[in-house]
Amino acid sequence: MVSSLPLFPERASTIGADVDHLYFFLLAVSAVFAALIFASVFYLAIRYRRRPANLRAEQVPGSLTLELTWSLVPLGLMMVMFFWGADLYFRLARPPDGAAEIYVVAKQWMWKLQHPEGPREINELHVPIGRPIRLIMASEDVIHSFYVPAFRTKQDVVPGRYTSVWFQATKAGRYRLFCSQYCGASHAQMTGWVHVMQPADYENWLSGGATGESMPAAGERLFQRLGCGTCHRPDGTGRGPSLEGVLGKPVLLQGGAKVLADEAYVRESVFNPDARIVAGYQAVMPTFQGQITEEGLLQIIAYLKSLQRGAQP
Amino acid sequence: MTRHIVSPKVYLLVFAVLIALTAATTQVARFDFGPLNVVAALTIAAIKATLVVLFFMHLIHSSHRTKVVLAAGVLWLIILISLLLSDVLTRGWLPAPKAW
Amino acid sequence: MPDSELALAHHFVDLDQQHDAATLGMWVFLVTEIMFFGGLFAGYALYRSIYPAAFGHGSRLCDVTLGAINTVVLISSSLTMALAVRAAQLGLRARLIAFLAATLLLGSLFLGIKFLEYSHKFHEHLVPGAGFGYSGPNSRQVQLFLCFYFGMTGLHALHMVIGVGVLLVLMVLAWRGHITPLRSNSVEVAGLYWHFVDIVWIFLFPLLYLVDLHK
Amino acid sequence: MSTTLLEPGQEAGRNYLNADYSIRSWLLTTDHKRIAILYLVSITFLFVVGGASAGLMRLNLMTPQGALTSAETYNKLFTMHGLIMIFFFLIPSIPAVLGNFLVPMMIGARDVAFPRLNLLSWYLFIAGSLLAMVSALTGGVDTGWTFYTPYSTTYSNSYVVMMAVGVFIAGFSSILTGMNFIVTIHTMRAPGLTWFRLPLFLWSLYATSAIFILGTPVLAISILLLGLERIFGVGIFDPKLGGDPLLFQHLFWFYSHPAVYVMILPGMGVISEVIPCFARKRIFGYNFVAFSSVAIALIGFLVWGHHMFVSGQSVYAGMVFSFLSFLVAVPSAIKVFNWTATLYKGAITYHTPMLYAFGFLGLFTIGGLTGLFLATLAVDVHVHDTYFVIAHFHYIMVGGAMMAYLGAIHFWWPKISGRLYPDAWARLSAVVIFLGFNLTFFPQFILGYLGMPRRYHAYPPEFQVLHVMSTAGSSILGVGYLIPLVYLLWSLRYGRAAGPNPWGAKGLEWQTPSPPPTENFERTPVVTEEAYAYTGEEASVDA
Ligand code: HEA
Ligand code: HEA
Ligand code: HEC
Ligand code: CUA
Ligand SMILES: [Cu+2]
Repeated sequence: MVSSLPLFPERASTIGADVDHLYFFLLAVSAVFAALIFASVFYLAIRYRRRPANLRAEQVPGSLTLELTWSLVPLGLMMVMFFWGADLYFRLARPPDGAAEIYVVAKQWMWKLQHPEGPREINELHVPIGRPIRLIMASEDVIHSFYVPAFRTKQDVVPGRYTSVWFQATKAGRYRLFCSQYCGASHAQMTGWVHVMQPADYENWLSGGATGESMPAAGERLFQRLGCGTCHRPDGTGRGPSLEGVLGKPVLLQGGAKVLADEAYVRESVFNPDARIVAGYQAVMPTFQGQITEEGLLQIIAYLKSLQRGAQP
Repeated sequence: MTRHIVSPKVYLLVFAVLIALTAATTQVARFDFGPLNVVAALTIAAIKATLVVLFFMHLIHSSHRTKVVLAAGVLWLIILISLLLSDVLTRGWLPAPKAW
Repeated sequence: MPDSELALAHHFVDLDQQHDAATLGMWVFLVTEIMFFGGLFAGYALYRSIYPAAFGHGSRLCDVTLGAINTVVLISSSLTMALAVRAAQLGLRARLIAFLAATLLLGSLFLGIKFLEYSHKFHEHLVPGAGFGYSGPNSRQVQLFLCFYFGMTGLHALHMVIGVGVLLVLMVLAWRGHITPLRSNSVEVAGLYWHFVDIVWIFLFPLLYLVDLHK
Repeated sequence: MSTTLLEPGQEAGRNYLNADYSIRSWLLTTDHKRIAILYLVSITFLFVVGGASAGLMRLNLMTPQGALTSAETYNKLFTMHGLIMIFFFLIPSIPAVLGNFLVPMMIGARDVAFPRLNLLSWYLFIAGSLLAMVSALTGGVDTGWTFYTPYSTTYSNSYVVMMAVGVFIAGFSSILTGMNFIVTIHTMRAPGLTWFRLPLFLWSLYATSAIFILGTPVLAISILLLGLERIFGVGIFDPKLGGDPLLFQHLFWFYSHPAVYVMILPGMGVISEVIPCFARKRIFGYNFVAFSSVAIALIGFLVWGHHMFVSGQSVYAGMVFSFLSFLVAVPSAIKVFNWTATLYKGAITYHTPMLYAFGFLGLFTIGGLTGLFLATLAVDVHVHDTYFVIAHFHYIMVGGAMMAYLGAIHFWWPKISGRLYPDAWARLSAVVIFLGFNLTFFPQFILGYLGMPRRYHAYPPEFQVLHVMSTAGSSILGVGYLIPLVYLLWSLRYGRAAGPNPWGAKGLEWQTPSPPPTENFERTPVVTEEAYAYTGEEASVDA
């Protein structure tokens, strides 16, 4: 029975150890202060209980020194907690350059994951050890949350926009994946597994399972089918700007503002093209809301990114 | 009892200023000052509101306490809006990583 | 019974305390109203900051002339209300009733014009929802703007309707001679409410009607 | 045994309870004390409903498959549990019951400033809770107490609108209570009762009322917008129109974070009354305790985004909110230390209210300290929406606020009812509650760090042992709560008469008979001394 009483979660990501260290620091501070308060209350309550030898309380005046001490000491400790936590949080929010990307679509009640190389998975995710992985996540319906306790990381998946999360796995194994944001009846069933593999195994798995076409290829097909290519010609002679190399670069907008073209920008351009107009072009692009699924749009994004690298799929 | 009776002249004067400011805000809106458009509109509205509060609602003759109560209301509205915008307006600040 | 006794509720020590409590109570209530509308203003601020163009388009769908007229009407009603409060405090019953009636009339005029605007929107299929008929640019975000238009002006109009009801009650009280200088708290407090509703409109007018006037 | 005590059955003079026995006189009363009793009865009932749903939830969580209830039922249970416990039990608990009873008495007034609004607030509360109960009985609501969009606006197939209207209406009842307290405390204090002579309970209720006034309307409007969007199928939260799902969260937490202080501040006020009384000491650092209440109320409004660290909120906003969350913990720390210091050189007795106060000190400290874990950005990423959060807030709300509420009931029961309850039973139940509580909720901290998500009706088998411990604890806790219900009712008939001041406590409310006459005081009292001017020689019933 005792063996099935876990007290501490597995840890399988680079950031995990850092989060745990911070947690231990918090535990230590809390233990000290809780002990201090419990001990004082116990001691004082017993030492000064009303008894024949102690019938009369003795009034003591307040003390500014004491008040300052017990405000400033905790405050100082809390500032340590804040900066430490904020520093880590910032690292959690900023994936390293060159992270591999995996695309995630959440819906009631399953996780659909797709690797750029092609393999699609449901409620299972295979990743290699030792490589930073960035997930780009969209939701088809309500808010969900991607949570892998062993990685100490979690991010809500919000309808109408992209969110992302990254991790670098350190230990091969099988770890639980939860949906941690309440999303309806089967919220508790929206769980799965993350399989962390040795890089070689991962490559094997990729090539072994990859029966479907790669994401950029699928994206390109979609791009043609929806007629994006009629306006967005590679040489820029169409009615719209060339999309080659646009991702990751700043775009000059009408009115002089600049915006970095990231996934969110592409999303906005496709669903709500009038919101921001590229300098030198007319607002003629129609909205494609309702015509592209979340997965399809992610494929188009993967396609546009592949144009970036110059490597035609 | 300290109830201040204000002369109707004051009310009429305030009224005239309010009407003038209404005209002003409509006229100002005809010009484009870029991001200052909102600022101009809100400033004029704030002046009008202040006039109503001070004279029609007699804040100018009211106790300190009433002033604090109202100030709290306004301040809290500002807190709500500014902390909300602190999220919305800074969402794009974090640069996307170079992955491609 | 002398007026001062009629005026004092049993749990107050004196009339000053009672007056103090009534006005402070009303101001505190107005603070809750600020925050109540505040939620809508906050949402408005959020969307206007991310969809500036759409809010411009949406604003062009509002009738500036009617909006401006309504602003003048409402400010005038505030003037008559202020004068009504003054009349109540001075004990000028006839004037009190007259000013209350004027306020009531102006308030109803405001609501009438508002109704006209709404029915225009309705005919032009500019009401958010299934039958939404605007097909210009940014149509979905324009719909969002119109949600705010209807939400904010609708809530404001609801406050006006309540205010009109209060005015009716006050007129009856005044008619029956229940409002005297010592018993004028109710008019004073209603005045505060009325002016507050006016102030809300003072902000709504530029935020909803005037966004894109320069275009 | 002091001789001033009456024998059971012996009537004290005319008082607010025996002034009139008709039902009508209760339902149309504007007497703040009777309204307090009306609230007491209603929220006790609602607590039992909320507690029963918790009981069912805990039973269901005994097994990993969650065999007892279906997923849908479970989801409705925790929604009901959260909504009822928060909006219909804990928020009104101390303010509406003890606040209504005590505010006028503590300042030497005859009633609150707006007695009719006070009655109206009870009716609103009843209307709101009826709607909530009806929506629960006719089908239930499954959104969680947080009503997050777009689930609540579009996807949920349950009676969201009715529940939303219920919460909306109940919100107005808190607003009216808050207005009444603020105006009463400002304008109706007895001569000599300056701000710095006020009992700290009133400072804390004043701060609470400020939150009601400034925060509740924002909840009201967001719930209203949510309801409209659900009815009309279109609205400002709709992601399909480009609406931002985070807007609702911002508006919701703008109220609901300060609301957690609405739940704890009155409890803190109670502790500030109980500890000086049973230590026979002036409170240590009166000004600091007083201003820390105000500080909590004010800064409490600046931290709401700490519920949204992983929601997709901007990283920078997250940092601001985290920073401010730490600041708001400082005034709580000040209070805890001052209460502890108050014990120093006292003459302490262990009456039941004091036992609850000790329990509060310990459990609130743990709950508060774990709040700091949640405010720490990177740690919250891991434990957000897990049982760690559940444990945190139950430690504060059940361990802290609920202990304080029970302490308050036991402290002022002699004043309210005119009777003493059996102290041995009372102490026993305090101990049972304390033990049961810790067994229920401590394992949940461990579960949370292990990664057990909240709102799961079924869970991976490795978590079972801890869940079983928690369920076992909750049955002890349930029994612990039943005991007071029994002996307090018993004492109404068979308890010894209490006399005006059984604890030898300071404060105006103890200078009038128990139960107090309808007009509270024969003549307006005049205050000449500080609060808690204990000399150490006050007589009290034997401990
Ligand atoms: C009465 C209710 C109450 C109270 C008082 C608090 C008090 C605090 N809460 Fe809690 N909280 C809730 C009720 C409450 N909370 C609820 C209901 C939720 C979940 C809602 C939901 O999602 O359903 C929640 C969730 C919650 C979160 C979001 C977690 C998440 O969802 O991921 C956070 C994050 O910062 C947080 C922080 C805090 C902090 C910092 C305090 C501080 O105020 C605590 C201050 C107290 C102390 C610090 C202890 C005393 C001090 C000492 C003993 C001195 C020593 C101190 C030091 C050395 C530092 N709370
Ligand atoms: C004031 C607030 C309050 C109080 C007092 C409680 C009291 C209790 N709570 Fe609750 N709880 C919340 C506020 C509160 N809770 C909130 C806000 C949530 C979040 C909801 C959400 O996610 O939306 C929550 C969620 C929550 C969960 C998590 C559900 C989930 O996420 O899946 C659990 C699980 O153990 C739990 C348990 C308990 C228990 C065992 C008690 C016990 O203390 C209750 C003990 C009381 C009784 C048992 C009643 C008295 C006894 C009787 C009448 C005898 C009859 C008893 C039986 C039939 C068993 N609560
Ligand atoms: C009718 C022509 C037309 C079609 C069809 C079209 N676009 Fe566009 N697109 C434009 C124009 C014109 C612009 C520049 C003006 C603007 O920003 O709206 C543009 C801008 C963009 C941008 C921003 C480019 C930049 O340089 O910043 C992206 C991304 C984009 N389109 C993607 C797509 C995708 C994906 C599709 C197909 C699903 C598509 N477009 C279909 C005309 C079109
Ligand atoms: Cu998806 Cu919970
Ligand atoms: Cu909080």
